[in-house]
Amino acid sequence: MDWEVKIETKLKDGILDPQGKAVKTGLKSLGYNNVESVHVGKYLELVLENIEQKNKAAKMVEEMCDKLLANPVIEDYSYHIKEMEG
Amino acid sequence: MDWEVKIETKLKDGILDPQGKAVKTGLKSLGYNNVESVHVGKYLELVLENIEQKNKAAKMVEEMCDKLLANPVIEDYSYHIKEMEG
Amino acid sequence: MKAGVVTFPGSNCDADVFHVLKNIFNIDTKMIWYKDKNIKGYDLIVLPGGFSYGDYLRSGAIARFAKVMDPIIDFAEKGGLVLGICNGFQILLESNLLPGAMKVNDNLKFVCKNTVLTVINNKTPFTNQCEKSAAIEMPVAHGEGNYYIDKEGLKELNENNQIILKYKNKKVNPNGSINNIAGICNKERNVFGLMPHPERCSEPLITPGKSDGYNIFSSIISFINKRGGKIAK
Amino acid sequence: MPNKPWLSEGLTEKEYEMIVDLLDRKPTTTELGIFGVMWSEHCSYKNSKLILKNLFTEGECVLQGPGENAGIIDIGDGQAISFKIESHNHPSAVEPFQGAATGVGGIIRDIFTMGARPIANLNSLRFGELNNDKVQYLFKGVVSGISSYGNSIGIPTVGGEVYFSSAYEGNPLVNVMSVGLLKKENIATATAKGEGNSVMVVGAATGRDGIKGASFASDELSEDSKEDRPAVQVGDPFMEKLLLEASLELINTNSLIGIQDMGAAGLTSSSAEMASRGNSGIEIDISKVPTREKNMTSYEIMLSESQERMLIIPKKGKEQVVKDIFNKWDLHAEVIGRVNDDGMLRIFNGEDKVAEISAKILADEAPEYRRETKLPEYIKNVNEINANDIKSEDYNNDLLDLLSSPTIASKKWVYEQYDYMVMTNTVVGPGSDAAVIRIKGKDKALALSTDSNGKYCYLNPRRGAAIAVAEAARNIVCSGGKPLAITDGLNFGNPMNPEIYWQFKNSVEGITKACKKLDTPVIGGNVSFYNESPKGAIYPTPIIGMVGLLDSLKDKTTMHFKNEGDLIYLIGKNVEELGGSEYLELKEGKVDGYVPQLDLNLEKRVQKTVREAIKENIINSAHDCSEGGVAVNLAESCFENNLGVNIKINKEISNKALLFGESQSRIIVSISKELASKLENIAVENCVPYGKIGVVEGTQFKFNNLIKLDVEEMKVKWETAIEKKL
Ligand SMILES: Nc1ncnc2c1ncn2[C@@H]1O[C@H](COP(=O)(O)OP(=O)(O)O)[C@@H](O)[C@H]1O
Ligand SMILES: [Mg+2]
Repeated sequence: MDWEVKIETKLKDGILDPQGKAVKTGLKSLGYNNVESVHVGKYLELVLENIEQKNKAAKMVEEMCDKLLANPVIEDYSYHIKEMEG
Repeated sequence: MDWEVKIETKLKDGILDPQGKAVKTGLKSLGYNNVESVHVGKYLELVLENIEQKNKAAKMVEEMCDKLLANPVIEDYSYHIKEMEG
Repeated sequence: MKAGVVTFPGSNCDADVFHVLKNIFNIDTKMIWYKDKNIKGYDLIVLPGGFSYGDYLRSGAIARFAKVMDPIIDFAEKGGLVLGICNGFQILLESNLLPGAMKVNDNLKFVCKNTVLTVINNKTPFTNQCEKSAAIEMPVAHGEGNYYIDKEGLKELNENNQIILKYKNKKVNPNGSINNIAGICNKERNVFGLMPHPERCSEPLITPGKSDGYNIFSSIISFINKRGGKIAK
Repeated sequence: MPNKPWLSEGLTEKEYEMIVDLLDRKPTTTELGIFGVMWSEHCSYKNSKLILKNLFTEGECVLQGPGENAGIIDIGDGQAISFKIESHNHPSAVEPFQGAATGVGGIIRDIFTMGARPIANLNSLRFGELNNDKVQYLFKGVVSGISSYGNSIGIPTVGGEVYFSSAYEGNPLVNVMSVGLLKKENIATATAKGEGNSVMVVGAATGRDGIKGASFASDELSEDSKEDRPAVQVGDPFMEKLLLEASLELINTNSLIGIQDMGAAGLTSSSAEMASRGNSGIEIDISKVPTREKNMTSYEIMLSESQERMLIIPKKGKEQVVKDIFNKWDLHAEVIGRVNDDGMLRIFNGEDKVAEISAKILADEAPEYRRETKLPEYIKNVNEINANDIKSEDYNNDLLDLLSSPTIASKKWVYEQYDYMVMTNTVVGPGSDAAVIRIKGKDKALALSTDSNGKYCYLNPRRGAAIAVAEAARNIVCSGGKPLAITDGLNFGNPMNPEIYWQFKNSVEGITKACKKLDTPVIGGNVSFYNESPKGAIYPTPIIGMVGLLDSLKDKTTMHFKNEGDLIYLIGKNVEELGGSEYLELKEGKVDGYVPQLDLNLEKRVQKTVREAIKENIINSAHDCSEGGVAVNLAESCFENNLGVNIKINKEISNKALLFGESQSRIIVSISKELASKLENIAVENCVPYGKIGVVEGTQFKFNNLIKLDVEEMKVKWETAIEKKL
């Protein structure tokens, strides 16, 4: 089975996020004063092929995140896995 | 009411995604041969304060994406809005 | 003594360090290909600056898994001298040879300019020819040089005198790094990573009057010569 | 096929008829697409060829003139320099970051295609006024695009220029020049020869990006340009770095007949041009081209402008050498066809033939048009500017205002985003007159500069273009070099407009005249027409990129004052001229007046004087006097070392012209007292007017009794002006 994986990474709470800060300033200067906080991270979309069980795919995703896709020193990540259609 | 907003941007179909390509190569070289495709985009988390209706918040998010958060020439975006707890 | 400079796919300051070691210091220097698994006989390994694999994900993240990194980690663990400049520093962080992580510069822009630094610790293989507390000048050129480490980590760095170089003050800090940190070493003092580029200021010709990078390399060479070309331990 | 199939390919009905005539049948869809791009302005130069023929292209140092991917000059010791400028204006208007980035990638490929290792880039930029969100967006995006691509690939961006004027609002100019070093014996050419030789495609896979980019560049920008989205390409500097290293490694093995980058019109133009140059034909099976996307049609594969690809003709039996080298760098290298000897470009999709056209017809037989010219109306209304026409209260304020106008202000905000030091050859980086790049292992260096003043060219294209050449040469001389040769980036509006074509023709004449006189041939360049937005055409902007040689590193000279007590001399003559000046525009909001005179004989002698003085090793700084006049140029020389000046000039002209007039052929130098008489002798020998105008002293800027300011205050204004506007 093939899996569609979506991963989000972002800086851990408490670590200053320069990009988030800049985006917030940008939004405020456009007049969006309701914006309270902004965090910017990365979004990854993967397709994993030929893995039989969802939990195997999940394990693989976690491994990939821990090793490469996120930096555990400063980043958290979350992910969703869905079976591919078609 | 306050809203938690999550936004993902990614390159439109057909536009070269060097980041995705590089990450895919990286994952393959780590032995993750089930990885079929990788796309990399941006992930944003915002908090919007004091907006009464969800659809008003949604409209604002779309506006912000069109104007600043995504680059409409090369990127698509999607978002989710949720009422803040607490 | 023999030095090796690693070329990762996309490295672009490899030739620059090579030039300094080989032509300015007349050291036997070899380029090391990122797929090499065998790196015997070196006294110094340099991970050069530039970009590896385009650095699209995070600087140094993919390079850290290049084949050559296993023997380099091994070399470092046995006490071999490893110098990581700019992207090389980022790779050392990603591979946990040094603690902490790199974020994008505070102003989100790539920055290329000369910076004024203070030598915090001159009792290392990399700074023994520098004066302590001296203000030196070296250029930086990076987009992700905003060094971060958590509180305990920072405390440990301080307690062990692992902070070697700092930007002189907050005003001249080009990237927003914590405590103005510009370069650190490991506890054992044989692995050194720094954001500034010593190889860009080792020749009076191109940086008249400001050749402070020269002292970094001459420190390394003098250390190795004293040690007799043998790896410690 | 639709009713008027030529329309969607940007061809005229006449051209379509020509095609039917040449083929003796109706073209297929793919063929028509191929004609569309090959006969587009961008590829065929159909509207400019006849004019460009008049350029001065010969000189002792020229090894390769116009006609290849880039020109080449000889710098002695068996070494040569390849350089060229290229525009990426329209892509940058639509997507500034990627547009500029891929512009950098494209010109770099032109250089290493010649067998040269790129060692320096320059960029020449024009934007609207900075007080506009859209302009700021374009400006920031373009700068970070150039920075991102150039820094990542590891080629220093060492110089350039940025002007801001409403004439470029909506149609910014992004011209990038790249300079490479090669051994004479390694010169590569873009030729396909030898029946049966393989044709290989190397580098990135082909996607649907940038289809018809060449025709896009040959059209005006309109409101629907946003719809040209598929034309946006994303650059991959990492891929290009690998391609660069692999290509140079390959060229060194002497295994090639020819190599050509795929720029505008991709596979189509590279194959047709290579075949045509070698009087051969090429057959390609597009089903063998590695693609990035599924189900691409032959039309798409032939017209894709995916970046970071090259076409290669290896010598017989050397295919494996190519594959081995490219595989080492993790790049594709596929045989996709062969060279034939009947001159036809034949495209197959597997067994099916989808196109068959003579390569010569495509590459060399596009129609050539001599367009109509007409003296523009506005030129008739250009008025002489009298100093009294400009109202001014206080010259202190005027000078501060000029220093903080974005066009004159420090470009630090821009160049600090560029890695200008990588490769460790940058002896003089951005911020002085010309950049100086040493050649490792030799006691010599290159001096590099780009120049063009669009206002001058608007008011008087012929003189303005000549001034651009003269100024570029002056910059080289001030840095210690001897001007050698130029590349020209010709940016204009719509050539169908006779007034625009008049600007174009006159500009080229001006360049030709100056190049002849200064003995700096044109070895290549680029034409970019249709630079218009709904508000009208840009200023005619012929950008001159010049390369000079320092035959010893000790000649290196910067514009900065160095020692308290040094005397300041002005070599050249102050004339009562305020036309086209920054001062006039600042104070009166006008672009008007007679452009400063240019006496090329005097120019030559002024340059010779300064060059001789530098060779004698007697002067401590030299700075070409340009936008903003003497006052601004003196100020710029004060900043680096925070030194003041005390200037006393006997005035024969108005205060305004003296301070801010932009008379040509002037260079300001500083020199120690003891050596001053030597300088005077050199000037006298060369029959050049000169004047001792003051002394380097203190930390204040004093000019007659007209200006008195703290250098520090001026410097802060000048350095922070651009940042403050953003
Ligand atoms: N303004 C010009 N002056 C001189 N030569 C020019 C000019 N414009 C183009 N050329 C020459 O014409 C040839 C084709 O140019 P161009 O189409 O820009 O090259 P490319 O295919 O690399 O983009 C080149 O050799 C170039 O140097
Ligand atoms: Mg070309």
